[in-house]
Amino acid sequence: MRELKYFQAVHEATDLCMAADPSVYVIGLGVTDPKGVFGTTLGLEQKYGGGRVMDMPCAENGMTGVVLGSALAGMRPIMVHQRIDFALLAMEQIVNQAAKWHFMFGGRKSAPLVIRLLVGRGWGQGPQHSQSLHSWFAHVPGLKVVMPSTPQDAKGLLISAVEDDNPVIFIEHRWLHNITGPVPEGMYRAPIGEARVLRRGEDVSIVALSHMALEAHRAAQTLAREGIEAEVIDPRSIRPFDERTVIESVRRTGRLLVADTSWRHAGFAAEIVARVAEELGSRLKCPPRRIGLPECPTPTSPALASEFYPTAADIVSAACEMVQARTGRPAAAAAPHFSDVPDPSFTGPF
Amino acid sequence: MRELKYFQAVHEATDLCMAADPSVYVIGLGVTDPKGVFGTTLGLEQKYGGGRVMDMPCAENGMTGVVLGSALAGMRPIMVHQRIDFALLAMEQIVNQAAKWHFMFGGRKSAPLVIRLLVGRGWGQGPQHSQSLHSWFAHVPGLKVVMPSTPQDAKGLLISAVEDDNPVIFIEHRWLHNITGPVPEGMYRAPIGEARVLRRGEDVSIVALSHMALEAHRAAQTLAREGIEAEVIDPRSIRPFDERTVIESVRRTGRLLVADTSWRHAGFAAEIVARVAEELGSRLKCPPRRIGLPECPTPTSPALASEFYPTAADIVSAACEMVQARTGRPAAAAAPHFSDVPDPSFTGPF
Amino acid sequence: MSTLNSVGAQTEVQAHKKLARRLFRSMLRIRLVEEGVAQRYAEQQMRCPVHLCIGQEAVAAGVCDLLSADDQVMSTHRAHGHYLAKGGNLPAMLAEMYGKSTGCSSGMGGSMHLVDLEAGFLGAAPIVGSTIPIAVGVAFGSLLRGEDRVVTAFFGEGATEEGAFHEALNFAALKRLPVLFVCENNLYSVYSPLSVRQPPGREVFRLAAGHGIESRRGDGNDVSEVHAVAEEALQRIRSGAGPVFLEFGTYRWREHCGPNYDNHIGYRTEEEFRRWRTLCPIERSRQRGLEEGWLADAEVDRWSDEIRAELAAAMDFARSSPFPESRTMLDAVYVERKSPTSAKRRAA
Amino acid sequence: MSTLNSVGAQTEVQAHKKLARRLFRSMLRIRLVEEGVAQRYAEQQMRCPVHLCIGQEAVAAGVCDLLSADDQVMSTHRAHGHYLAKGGNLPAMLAEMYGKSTGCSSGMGGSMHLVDLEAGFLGAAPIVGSTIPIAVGVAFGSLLRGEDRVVTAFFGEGATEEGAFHEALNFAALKRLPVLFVCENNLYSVYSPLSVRQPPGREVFRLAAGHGIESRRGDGNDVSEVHAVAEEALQRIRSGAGPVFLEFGTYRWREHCGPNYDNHIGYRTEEEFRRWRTLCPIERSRQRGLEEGWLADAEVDRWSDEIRAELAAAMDFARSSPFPESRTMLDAVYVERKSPTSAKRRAA
Ligand SMILES: Cc1ncc(C[n+]2csc(CCOP(=O)(O)OP(=O)(O)O)c2C)c(N)n1
Ligand SMILES: Cc1ncc(C[n+]2csc(CCOP(=O)(O)OP(=O)(O)O)c2C)c(N)n1
Ligand SMILES: [Mg+2]
Ligand SMILES: [Mg+2]
Repeated sequence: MRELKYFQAVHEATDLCMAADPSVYVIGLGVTDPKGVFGTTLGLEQKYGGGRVMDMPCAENGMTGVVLGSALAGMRPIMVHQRIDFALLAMEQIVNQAAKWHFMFGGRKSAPLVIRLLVGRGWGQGPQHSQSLHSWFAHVPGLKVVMPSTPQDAKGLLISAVEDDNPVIFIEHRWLHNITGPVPEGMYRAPIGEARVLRRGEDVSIVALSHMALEAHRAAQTLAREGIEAEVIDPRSIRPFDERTVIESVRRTGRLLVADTSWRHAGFAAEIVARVAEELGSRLKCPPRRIGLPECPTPTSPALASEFYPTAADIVSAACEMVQARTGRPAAAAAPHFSDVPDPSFTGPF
Repeated sequence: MRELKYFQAVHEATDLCMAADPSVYVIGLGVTDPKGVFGTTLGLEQKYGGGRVMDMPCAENGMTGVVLGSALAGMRPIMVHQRIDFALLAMEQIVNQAAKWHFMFGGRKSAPLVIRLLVGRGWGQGPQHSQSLHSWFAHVPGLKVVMPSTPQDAKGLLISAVEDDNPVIFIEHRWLHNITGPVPEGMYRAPIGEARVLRRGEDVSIVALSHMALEAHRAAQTLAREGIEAEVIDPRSIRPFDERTVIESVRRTGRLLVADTSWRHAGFAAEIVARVAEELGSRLKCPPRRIGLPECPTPTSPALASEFYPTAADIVSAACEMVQARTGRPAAAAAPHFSDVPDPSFTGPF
Repeated sequence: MSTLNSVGAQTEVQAHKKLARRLFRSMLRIRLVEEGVAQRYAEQQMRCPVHLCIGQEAVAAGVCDLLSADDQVMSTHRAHGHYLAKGGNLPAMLAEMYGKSTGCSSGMGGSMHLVDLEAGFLGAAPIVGSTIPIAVGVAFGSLLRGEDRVVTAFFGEGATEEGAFHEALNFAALKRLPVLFVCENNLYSVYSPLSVRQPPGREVFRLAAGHGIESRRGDGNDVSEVHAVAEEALQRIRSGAGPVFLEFGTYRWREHCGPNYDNHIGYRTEEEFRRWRTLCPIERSRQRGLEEGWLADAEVDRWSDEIRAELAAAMDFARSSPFPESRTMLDAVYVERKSPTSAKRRAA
Repeated sequence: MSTLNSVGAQTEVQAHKKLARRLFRSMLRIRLVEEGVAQRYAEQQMRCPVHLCIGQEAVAAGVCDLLSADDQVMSTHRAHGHYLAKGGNLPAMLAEMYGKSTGCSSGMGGSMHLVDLEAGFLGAAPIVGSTIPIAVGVAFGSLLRGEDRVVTAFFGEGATEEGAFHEALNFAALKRLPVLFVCENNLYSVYSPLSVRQPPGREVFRLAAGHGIESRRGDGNDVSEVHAVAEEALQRIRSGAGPVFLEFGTYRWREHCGPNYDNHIGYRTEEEFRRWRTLCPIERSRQRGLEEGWLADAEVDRWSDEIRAELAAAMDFARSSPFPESRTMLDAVYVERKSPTSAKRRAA
């Protein structure tokens, strides 16, 4: 199958949805600019015109209300906030209004809108440009929340999100935009609410969200060399959440390791652990574990990036401990001086 | 010991803090009005003057920034939002700014502020006046989050919160304001980050937040009549969270039942279950359970209140199931027609 | 020529009278419904917060008279008058307040979440300021779809303190959207007077002017002035000249939330209330009608009877309707897509 | 009399010259530091987003010259100039950009989170608009404490689109707070021109006027005009007349974020950039200095050498400083209370 980068997959999904339905439009700070939100909206204004792809004032709260209103009027907006951190300004409109619109008017009107939220990371994004607050949205009935980890799912889930008549939060991790993977041509949908098993294995179930799914996949390869077969599951959607796939997996492996892109405390990893504990209780071979960020805001110094962000190596050592195999961290490949970028092509200032 | 109502305890704590420290001031919509935020700020303007107890414009976001700025200038503000739902407008200032101020400037300046957030319930508060989003705040490093369930702890924790040099979120459930309990005189502190064991028991540990602690206590009494001794724990603080008290309790009882005032999915109850599962794993006698709201916004119709809000009866039947005793719901005391008020004195319009 | 002129003048006079009578009846209907709600409220069967608009009827009546069913209205916690004036279904409104399945929001929303899509009343919600950008978005969406309609956002002066208000105004001005912003300045936000919320001497409508938006203030207790000012505004908006902001001074008679009077509790004076009571929009209109001869007291009585009968029937409907089944609350969270376009798209 | 007068006039001329030289040197220092940062940035050792203010130096220099160390300043993502002009520590700023423990925020914040409490630079943060209400709060808190100081909030014209800006202005006007709002209108928010964000023909400073706040606009590339306008504003503020809003037109020369020029990527024209370049605030000031005789080219060279030496030393300090230890990030989250007042209060 043809390979695309994640950002290209997001772009292609947007393009196809716009071609298929004239009510789909794209709005957000910078969606028409020369960077095109890390390439995801590049050229769409030229193709569909300024009436369908448009910049906006710096007013996240009000503009989310505007976007909601336009959805009530029959449009299908795709709104983009370049960081979740900026969308904190818009929580009222997202959570009180959009999420509840259908409910609070007794189902008379739905609010079909997609809000793309980007999780920043690297090159000193620091405390206010890197939060991964997906668990907040997952807590809110009325929203659907997806956070695909592969180009194929990015495309399939964005198409599903745009076609969904409910408000859908679509979370993209900045370190996924440049990964490459097979992406089918044309319109296809990834179902919202179904997990994807990225890798089969019998020894431990690693449930990993967004960018951590990538790290988990890497970890699984290392683990395989140590004789440990990890099953890697990307929930893809955290509301609705496909607990069956996770629980069936853990029922087989008896071990659950969850890796999240956010803080552990009161984060979504807790929900995954809780679901499994409620269902499988004492049938686990060892206590479940969570991997997440240390309980502090994101430090800016590049020297602290490797302390702050867990990686495949952390997943490997946790998994090793859980199966009571060798617990040593596998020798890391010659580490770059700083761990604040995913690859050498990722440089500042952004 | 002298008995006070919860709202009086909040009032007394505020009064004492204001008397002890001239930099403490109170600000919020309606704090000076004839209702005085359900009595909690009544008369304070008269006592301390309009320069220390003040109303404000309808501008939750900006005013939270103002309050933060005043804290940086050396004041110790107590801000009140009459509903958490309104504070959704202020998430940016609370989470990006106040929570991170000390961290992001390398500890050069702290932001000693208290934000009182009220959880609405009853008399048709409906979808936008009744959310209990404490788990959001608990997720954020830099904040402390308390939600006392007794008058004594309301006073002790509010004093601790005001004296704390960090931003503290103080969550009050509307159905607690009128409960009565012993409250010591004078200044005393309840430590932030220590759970309170409300009742000792050996059969099941019920960890219950805010108003659910009250329901859990009621449930425990019913359970005792059935021969089941429940331990009831009010965490009081959910960031920092006193996992030791909970884990030690469950280690003894072997059973964990968590009751939260919010939705289960991605809520704080998941964190409690996860902590216990990580620590005690397969040593539990039965799978842990959570009680929370059904996964929908709050319906307004009084007829749906009893369907929406879990009560002591739900805790009783869950606990019975867990200890494999009789599982029937105990005959409820002659139920009022509507379950949308805590007691007959609680009438609309608010 | 002179004959024609006088015929024209006569027609105009007739039209004026007809309009004045229509506005009067619209206000009267709002008043009587609100009073009916207030009366029944004490029975504690309408178990949700209600924000009555008694005293403020002229703004709703005067503005909504100028709107077609296709024009859209959005409002706030204090929405009853706007809903009724825009043609919202009365029985469904009352049933909503009683939390019944026949309510306009199927009992999910209560008094603070009114809706009547057929009447072009798109929704009301009680978070101060938040429906203003949504209303602007409806206008924007309509524009994108090539639909020709005006969207009116009603709100109180408290809402102009919220950032959302300003963000909405900036966008409406930027895109020259067909939005009528109607601010009912009743001097209070709950119990808080303007003096603790906005700088002295800076009139509310100046805020809109700051955004470059055409703005005016008028007497919100004079329904013909409201109508005249709104008519001019709507002409301007329909001509494509962009949004207009109107501030109407008015006064709420009863407590912020609930059915009672509360002048004794101390946030405002009985005297202030009495002064405003003499400016009752309905009484002023009645006086003028009697003077100008387009109204007779007998007619007022007849209309009152008609409205009371309508209200009684609506109350009966509301009170006898069933409560929603518990399943409905979970069913109402999400919509599953059933629209034909999606089927078509999926087939493609 | 005439002798006295002429002595007075002479003193005034001297003072003017001294001021002009000071402002020039302040701008020059900002420029050279920013250019130094730009040059070093390519080495990829300053690993955080930097927003250079090259081209906009006059606003920082002209305003901050009028502030005492006790007056407070807050800023945004584009803070280097404000920090330096307010007397912020240069080595600590550079060390912060390098993520070092000796940085002004101990490496936790980077270029977007500058602070120097001794200099009265209370903090900068990159969420657009958010530091404006915080600055207003600092003024409010100071007022409550009976302290006499002016707080200046610097921000871009993009920030005036945020609701937080309006909420802050309303409160500042309501309480007549001693706040100087300084908007640097550089025509762009990232790559977005004003035309897609604000209505045509509505000048930015009109927004503040709408709030009833005294407001003016000035040439942000003319440091003496900035100084004069700000001086008048500060006099007014210090007299207790409440806040003032100033809009200064200016232009950023380099890319929004980062060290390079980006006129080729398409969001603005090379021609527009060139036009603004001829309005370089430093060059204009230099020309005037040469004409008016308060500056000599030799002196500019000497100052440049001084500043370059200072910069080189600061760079050395920053580059040779150690990185923070990993423990520091967890230690910096909360403060444990050590203040004597609390001990006293606890004992009580
Ligand atoms: C964001 C928000 N803050 C506070 C409230 C509480 N509240 C409900 S109605 C109201 C008064 C608003 O005043 P105004 O806009 O003038 O409307 P009025 O009640 O006078 O019609 C307030 C503050 C709310 N609903 N939403
Ligand atoms: C709330 C928020 N929205 C968006 C951004 C992204 N952003 C960073 S700087 C900037 C430009 C702001 O423009 P302006 O205020 O004019 O300042 P300038 O960069 O021109 O100095 C934007 C949009 C942000 N940091 N915060
Ligand atoms: Mg009002
Ligand atoms: Mg700008």
